[in-house]
Amino acid sequence: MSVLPYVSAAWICAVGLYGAITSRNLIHLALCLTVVQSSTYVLLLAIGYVNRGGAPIFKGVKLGTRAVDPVVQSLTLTDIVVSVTVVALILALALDAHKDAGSVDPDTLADVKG
Amino acid sequence: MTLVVATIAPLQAIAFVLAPLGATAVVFTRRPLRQIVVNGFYGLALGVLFFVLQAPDVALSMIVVGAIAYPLVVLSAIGRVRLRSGGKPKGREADGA
Amino acid sequence: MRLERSRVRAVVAVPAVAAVGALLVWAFVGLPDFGHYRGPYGFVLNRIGVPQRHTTNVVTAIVFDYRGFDTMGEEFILFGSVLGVVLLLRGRARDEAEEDLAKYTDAVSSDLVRVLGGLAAGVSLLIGLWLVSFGFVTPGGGFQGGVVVAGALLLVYAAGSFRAWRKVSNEEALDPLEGIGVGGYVIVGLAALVSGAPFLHNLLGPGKSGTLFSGGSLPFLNWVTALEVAAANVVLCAQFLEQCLAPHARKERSNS
Amino acid sequence: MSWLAPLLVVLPLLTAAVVAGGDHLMPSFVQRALGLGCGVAVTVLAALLMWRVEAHGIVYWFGGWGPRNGFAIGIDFNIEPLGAGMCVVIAAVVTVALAYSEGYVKGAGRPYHALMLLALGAMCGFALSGDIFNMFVWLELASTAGYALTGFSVRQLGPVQGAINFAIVNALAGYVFATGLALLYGRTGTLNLAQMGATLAGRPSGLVIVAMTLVFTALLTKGACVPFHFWAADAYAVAPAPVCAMFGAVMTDLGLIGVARLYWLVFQAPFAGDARTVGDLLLAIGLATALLGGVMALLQRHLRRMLAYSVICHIGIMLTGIALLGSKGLAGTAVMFVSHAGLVAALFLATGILMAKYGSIDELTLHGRARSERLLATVWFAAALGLVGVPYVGVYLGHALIDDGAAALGRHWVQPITWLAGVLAGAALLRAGARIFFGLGGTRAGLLGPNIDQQPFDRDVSHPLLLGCAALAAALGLSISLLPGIAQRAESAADSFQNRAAWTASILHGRPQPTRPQLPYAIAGSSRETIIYSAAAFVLVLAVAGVSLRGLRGRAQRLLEPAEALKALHSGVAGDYILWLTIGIATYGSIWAFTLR
Repeated sequence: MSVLPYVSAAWICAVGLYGAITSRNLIHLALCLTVVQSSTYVLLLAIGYVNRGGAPIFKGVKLGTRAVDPVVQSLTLTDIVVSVTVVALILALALDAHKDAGSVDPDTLADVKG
Repeated sequence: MTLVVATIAPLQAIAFVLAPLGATAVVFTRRPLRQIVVNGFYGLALGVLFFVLQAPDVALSMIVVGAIAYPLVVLSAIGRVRLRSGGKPKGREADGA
Repeated sequence: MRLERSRVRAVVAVPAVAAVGALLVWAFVGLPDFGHYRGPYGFVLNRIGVPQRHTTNVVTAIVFDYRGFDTMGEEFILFGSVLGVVLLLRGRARDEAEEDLAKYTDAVSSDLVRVLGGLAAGVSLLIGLWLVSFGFVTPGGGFQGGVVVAGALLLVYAAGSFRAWRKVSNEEALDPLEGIGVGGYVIVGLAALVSGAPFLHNLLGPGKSGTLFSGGSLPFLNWVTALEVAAANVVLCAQFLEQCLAPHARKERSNS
Repeated sequence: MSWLAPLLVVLPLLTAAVVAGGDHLMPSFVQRALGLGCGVAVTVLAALLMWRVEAHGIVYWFGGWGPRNGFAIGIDFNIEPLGAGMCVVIAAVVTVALAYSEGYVKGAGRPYHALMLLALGAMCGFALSGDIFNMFVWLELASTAGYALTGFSVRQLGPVQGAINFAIVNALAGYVFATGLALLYGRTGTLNLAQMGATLAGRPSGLVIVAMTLVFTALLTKGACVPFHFWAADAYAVAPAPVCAMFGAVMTDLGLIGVARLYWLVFQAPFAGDARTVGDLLLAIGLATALLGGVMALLQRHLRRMLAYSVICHIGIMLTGIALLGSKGLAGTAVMFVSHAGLVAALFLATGILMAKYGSIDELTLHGRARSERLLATVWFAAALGLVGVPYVGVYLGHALIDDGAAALGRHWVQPITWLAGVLAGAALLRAGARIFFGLGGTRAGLLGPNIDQQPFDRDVSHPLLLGCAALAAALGLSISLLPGIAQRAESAADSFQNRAAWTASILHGRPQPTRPQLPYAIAGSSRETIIYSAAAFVLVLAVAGVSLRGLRGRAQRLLEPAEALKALHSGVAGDYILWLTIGIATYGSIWAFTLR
């Protein structure tokens, strides 16, 4: 079925969100965030795919050969870099929090209140 | 959505099933140390998926990031948290209660 | 009370997440069927990319030329996050960590492991450099190659020589390299501006398609990116590793 | 002169690279001077650019990749007075913040200055960009710098916790934006906003509705609107004063210009017939945000949390201006943005002075302790009254234009709500000022809850410099309503901002923008309604401040229960905030799904 790719992306996004909401550990939470973001990679690449298309690399291939969309690939590359940086920053903050409170559980850490 | 059956190659179908399974496993592995291992497999599954979607550049990035950058950073973080928690009851948080 | 709250959250989350999932599925119905994408942006670039830019990898042409401005932003995101991690982790325990780490001894003393590790590091370094240099011909490029180069340097650590690793991850050397990496990207762009062309305009000719000299300014942008990515990753990993090791070192010292 | 546009982004980024990369090679004062000089230079360049595009806007294509046969293949900046004006304010605020830092966070070292400059470049890029993915990149860069700036200089738990919530919620918002962007790309096959609008024109669909929900939700999260606002107070409470000033004055408002640009270049096209349906939900979100911000501000005793909610309140009012979907409303938002930026920056900088001098920014702890601070008190009260909008002072002109926009639409009930929200936030600030500077009221107040003050940091501070920066920002914010010609210019700029046909023609086909006539330099008059509302607001703000200073007595105490419940919602737990984000997306998405079909 041709809907499988999109269902797959929606599922990854939903399950990642659920994990992030219920997470009791900041390190776990950071990885859940990368799962949510990975749904955008799957979505983008699924959108840009063309049946029987080759990779958008024209070495030894005649120009004008059917190829998949290269733009989604460059967008995904940028997205991946963004996700690495976010994970690194959240983990750095989690380590700081752990140094102070001896815990990485967001529920225990919730000390700032409105 | 029109019914277009069998326009999706078997290999792609497998990869498209494996990816969400991997994501689910990552989310429900609540112990960070195991989670990072599972996450490595998930990264690999995504890499394969991207490869069969004709995106070798992205597949390469995903594998490089999933195999080098994430594990290193996360493992050091876990190591740090475990070490500081020591044998105290708080230690279970490092593993995810 | 706390526990209860997290349980309530887990229950409320199910319908909320399901609703968002339903919205997403509703939206996906409006997308073209899988494998029937109609473009046109990517297809236009597939058609004009190689003749105009003489890079056989159109993705690289997009990353460094058609949408090179995005990539500049992306480099700075990486740069900014490394600065942020340094600010957060270094700012606090610098002195304590410095002192402890100076006394840290190498954990692995087997020469065989060291030689093998060094060999592996050398091989991955070569792979990384290969990925960088052929990125605009075949898959790969500054980002992927840069991460692999950083990984190679990390193998030095894995092979057991923490002191050698400290030498490699010396921030006095890495900071300027990183600065040159991101700054170089901007300067290539500014060069075009100074010569009267739009920012990041590809000044040099397109070169010969399929060779290392294809793509005009692309190779420069590619190499500065690789430099930035490699340096950034080494700094990032070094920061986290030191966080992890400093207490180890202290423990070791008190044991002996 | 179009070459000025890339410089606004590139100059701060390059300076950041030099400052951070040359850390071991140059003395610290050179680094600081470079940062400050760069801020001043960008302010001047942005002002020049704004002056250049006053007659008509221009389009700048990066790499020279202009459109081919009417199809965009590169990245463009749409330069018009509103975006360029925003850059002027952004650069000015960052410059003042950097100058203030000279006397406040001297020891912070290079990452601090470099990160402030990265944020500056990223915000300018976002304000000008006409490409959806490019907007995403700048948004992420600004946020990345923000996470680190919030969490640093932190010696205790609170700050880290605030920074973590900030990072998690905003990172998720970024992914939500990326998903919406992917949907739009899949549907239209382009990333250029004008091209997207042209492709979608007259073709609404479920996909477009969901994509609009996702990108607007993401931007409203960055802009701290209900129910995505939770992170803001946590983050502002803990960041250093100059960073707070930057966040509150300009970074939060980025989400709003994003909403405006995306609406008028993209979503106006498919929903042309249902514009009010789109606008009404935004209007409801705006008013709810404004009221919630006002009420929550009254319930705070921690000055920076109070200010954070005051920012949320005014963000709501500004979103209301946009949601009226007319040139008057948008102009009002633009003018209010300028004056609000100055006033809020001044107030945040003032809290820094209190913190440095008295080691606390808790309203009750500081009770009567700053009696000798005549100048600081003047700045505080002037800025607080400016935020209420006393006739011809501070945000008054913005309110007046939004009032006109609401009246033109026949929605007269919008006006009292926006004024009331401003009154509540202003009353909180006046009450705090009266306690701190005059020692009025008691040292206990049941409404406000326990002290959550942080420990002070030791710093050697230079008070005249700090006070000067705060006073300068306040003076700029107060005087905007009396700047001759600003109302007419904002309206004409808003008019051209909303002209999708003209922008599409000039972006995709290279046609020049229509030239706008030279406008007079006159102070705009305002409607009778506005003058009445403004005067009433002045009276009311004093009354509310007085009542809340005295505390609630008798039957009025019943009001405490809902207030406590409201406060309890702001739990500080990241999971709760993500849940609210999810619920918000689901709710707004379903509302639009049912009303727009």
